[in-house]
Amino acid sequence: MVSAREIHLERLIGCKVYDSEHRCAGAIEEIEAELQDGEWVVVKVLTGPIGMLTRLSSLGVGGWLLGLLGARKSIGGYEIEWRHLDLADPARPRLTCPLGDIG
Amino acid sequence: MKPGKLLQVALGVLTSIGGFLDVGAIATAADAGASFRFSLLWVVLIGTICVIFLVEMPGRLAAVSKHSYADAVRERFGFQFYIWPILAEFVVDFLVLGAEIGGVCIALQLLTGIAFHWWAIPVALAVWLTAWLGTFDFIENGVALLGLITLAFVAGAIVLHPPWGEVARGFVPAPAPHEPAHYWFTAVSIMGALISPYLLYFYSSGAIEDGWGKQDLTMNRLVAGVGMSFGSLVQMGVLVTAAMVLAPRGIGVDQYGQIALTLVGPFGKWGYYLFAVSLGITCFGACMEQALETGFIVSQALGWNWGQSKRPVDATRFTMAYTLSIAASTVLMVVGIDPLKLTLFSMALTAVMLPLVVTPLLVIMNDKHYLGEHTNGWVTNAVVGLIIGLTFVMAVVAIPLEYLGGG
Amino acid sequence: MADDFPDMPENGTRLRLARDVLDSQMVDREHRQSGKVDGIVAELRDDGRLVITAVENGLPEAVSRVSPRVGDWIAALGRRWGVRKGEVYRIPFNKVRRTGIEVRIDVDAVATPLLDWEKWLNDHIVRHIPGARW
Amino acid sequence: MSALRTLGRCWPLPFLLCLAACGAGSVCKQIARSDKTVASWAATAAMVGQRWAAGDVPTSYARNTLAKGARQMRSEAAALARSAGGDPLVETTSTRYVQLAAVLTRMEALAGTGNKAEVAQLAAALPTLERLDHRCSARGQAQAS
Repeated sequence: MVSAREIHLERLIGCKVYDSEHRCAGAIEEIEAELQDGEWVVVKVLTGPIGMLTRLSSLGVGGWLLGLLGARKSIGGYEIEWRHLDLADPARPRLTCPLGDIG
Repeated sequence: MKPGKLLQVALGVLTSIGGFLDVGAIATAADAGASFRFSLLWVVLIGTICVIFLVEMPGRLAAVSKHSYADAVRERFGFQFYIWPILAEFVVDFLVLGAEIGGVCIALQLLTGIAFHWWAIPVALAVWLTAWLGTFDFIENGVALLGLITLAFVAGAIVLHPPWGEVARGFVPAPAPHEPAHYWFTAVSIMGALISPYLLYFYSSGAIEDGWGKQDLTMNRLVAGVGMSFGSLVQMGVLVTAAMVLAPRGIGVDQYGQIALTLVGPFGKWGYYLFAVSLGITCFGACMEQALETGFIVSQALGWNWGQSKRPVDATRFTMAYTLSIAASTVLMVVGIDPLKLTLFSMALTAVMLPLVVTPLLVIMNDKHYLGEHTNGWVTNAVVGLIIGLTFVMAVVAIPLEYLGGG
Repeated sequence: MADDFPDMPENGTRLRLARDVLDSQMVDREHRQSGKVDGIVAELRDDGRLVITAVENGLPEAVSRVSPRVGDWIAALGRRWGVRKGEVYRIPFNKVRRTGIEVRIDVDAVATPLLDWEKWLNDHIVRHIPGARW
Repeated sequence: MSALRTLGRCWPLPFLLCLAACGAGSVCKQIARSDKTVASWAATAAMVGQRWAAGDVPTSYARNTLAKGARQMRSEAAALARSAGGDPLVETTSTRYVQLAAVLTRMEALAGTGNKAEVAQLAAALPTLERLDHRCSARGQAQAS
């Protein structure tokens, strides 16, 4: 029985995140929680390659491999703070601000 | 190294030799020798080098983290990814276990003259009973030590006095002397038989069954390196005897009965029975491994308690998994499907799914959460990268080659 | 054992859910293998915080991550013939005491549906076959 | 024995037909493939026959293998006739396969009665036929590839 505002985090993984101008920030690959007064609260999601490599805990090998494949600037993907995320519809997570502001 | 440990290494090496061959290795090596004499020996060599790495790494993973390869792939890549290699592995296990049961049935047909499909159910019951009552040690060591009889192929190859110069040249990679499609299909089948996914799943589970720890890493390396190298000598023996007995007469390998002639050549009457017993024991050992492997991968994928060293009542889901697997595969033989055709088809299918199984190795073997400071060095990583590349090539060419050169 | 249930980490500690919780192997108080973490449930509170409330184990949940339709189909099958009636079992997140490649849960798995299939197979099939307790 | 003698005397016929017809590449390729299988089974029968007569392999194995060989030859003949019927070369080749199969069936029957001498004799005659097939299929292959 799913209560009113219950969200299955395992189904969030793999969902693509779009901003208000329908630009894609990549698929959610990792979700980070923080302990606050005895409760674990979601504080950040990681998308794209950085998320995937974090989840596979192979930032070392992965970063090296992606460097080989020409990922010049950064590995790719975004670290999105919880406050920028809108989960009104958990199947289609949205950004509450343009992608540029995430940086 | 302490005497106890030395004995364990010796046992490990012997069981690697005894357990090296299976129905796929025999069929592909005999076909290679019969069709191309010694010129595919280099494929067995490369395959063996890959096997050494693909056995050492899962053994190390399990010894350090107490998690098997199947565990680690699900834990790291998630269920959405892992569902595909496990479904593919189920299909391949179903076919290969059927072929292995067929191998035992053929051996019994050779010994008794009774048609092989009549033996399917008795063989299946014997396999199930051994798994039900036997511990992992008994199965792994007992059956594999009996497998030492397969050294008859090495003896046969020596007795036939092959032209050692030509044999040596066979270890140098060379293009196809004739029939390129069949040559490369046979090469892919040999690799498919050697680098089979069950190695990763079975050896990591076996290391946990044997209770290996960090102190066993050297033994793991020795057993993998020395054991597999000697083990491949047996497969090379099959290839050389086929090259010496079948090739000159133009006998191709369309049926296991023809492979029996490879030992009848050098040893006459004894050779015939040596072949039948070798085939029977080798395939029986491989049946055990394939059946248990099905139990391992489903239990580890879903997180059940598992273990062949546990009594059936202590791991009922694991036990039922391998029981159903044996029952399902036996149907293939009861309906009389030709074991050799089934073998070659499952080898080609294995080649197609290999990348899905081997690729996660590069991530997991560099994950400190599992291996601490025992992660891969850059040499091993380079070799794994090469193996992954090889498996992708094999996956792409296996089916077209089967169509062009396999039939 | 002492390291089984380390005392609660301090505030501000970070936890990577996909790497260190989801799909990890669950082990109960008695070190029994108790299934994998197939799902993580969170609740969106009125103050806007998304709080983790439980982990879940159940084949329908795992499969629905691949295909919701097949997941529902397995759940329906389970309701009709399954020992766990197709239900996904939830373990409150405060009972999760250790994360990583192994998740320690402060429960006794035998008293939960986690081992229902294990018990059912034993009672109805395995126990009756000779040699099951060699 | 008469079947062997007639085959032996008119061996040039298939050889010449093969040369003439090798322009039709695919037929020759099919014949080459069938020849390879039939040659393999003929060679198997030869070795099994000789080894059975020498007591190296049990009767059940010899009979099973000879029977399987005969079946394979007949199925090659049928497959060839089905795929390229009407072509004179194909007719001759599949007839030759059927005759070879008859030799194997005869050897199997003789093995059943324990007649080692005659099985050994038939087995010894087989390789000459088998080599003939090789020359034709080898020429066919050289033409085709």
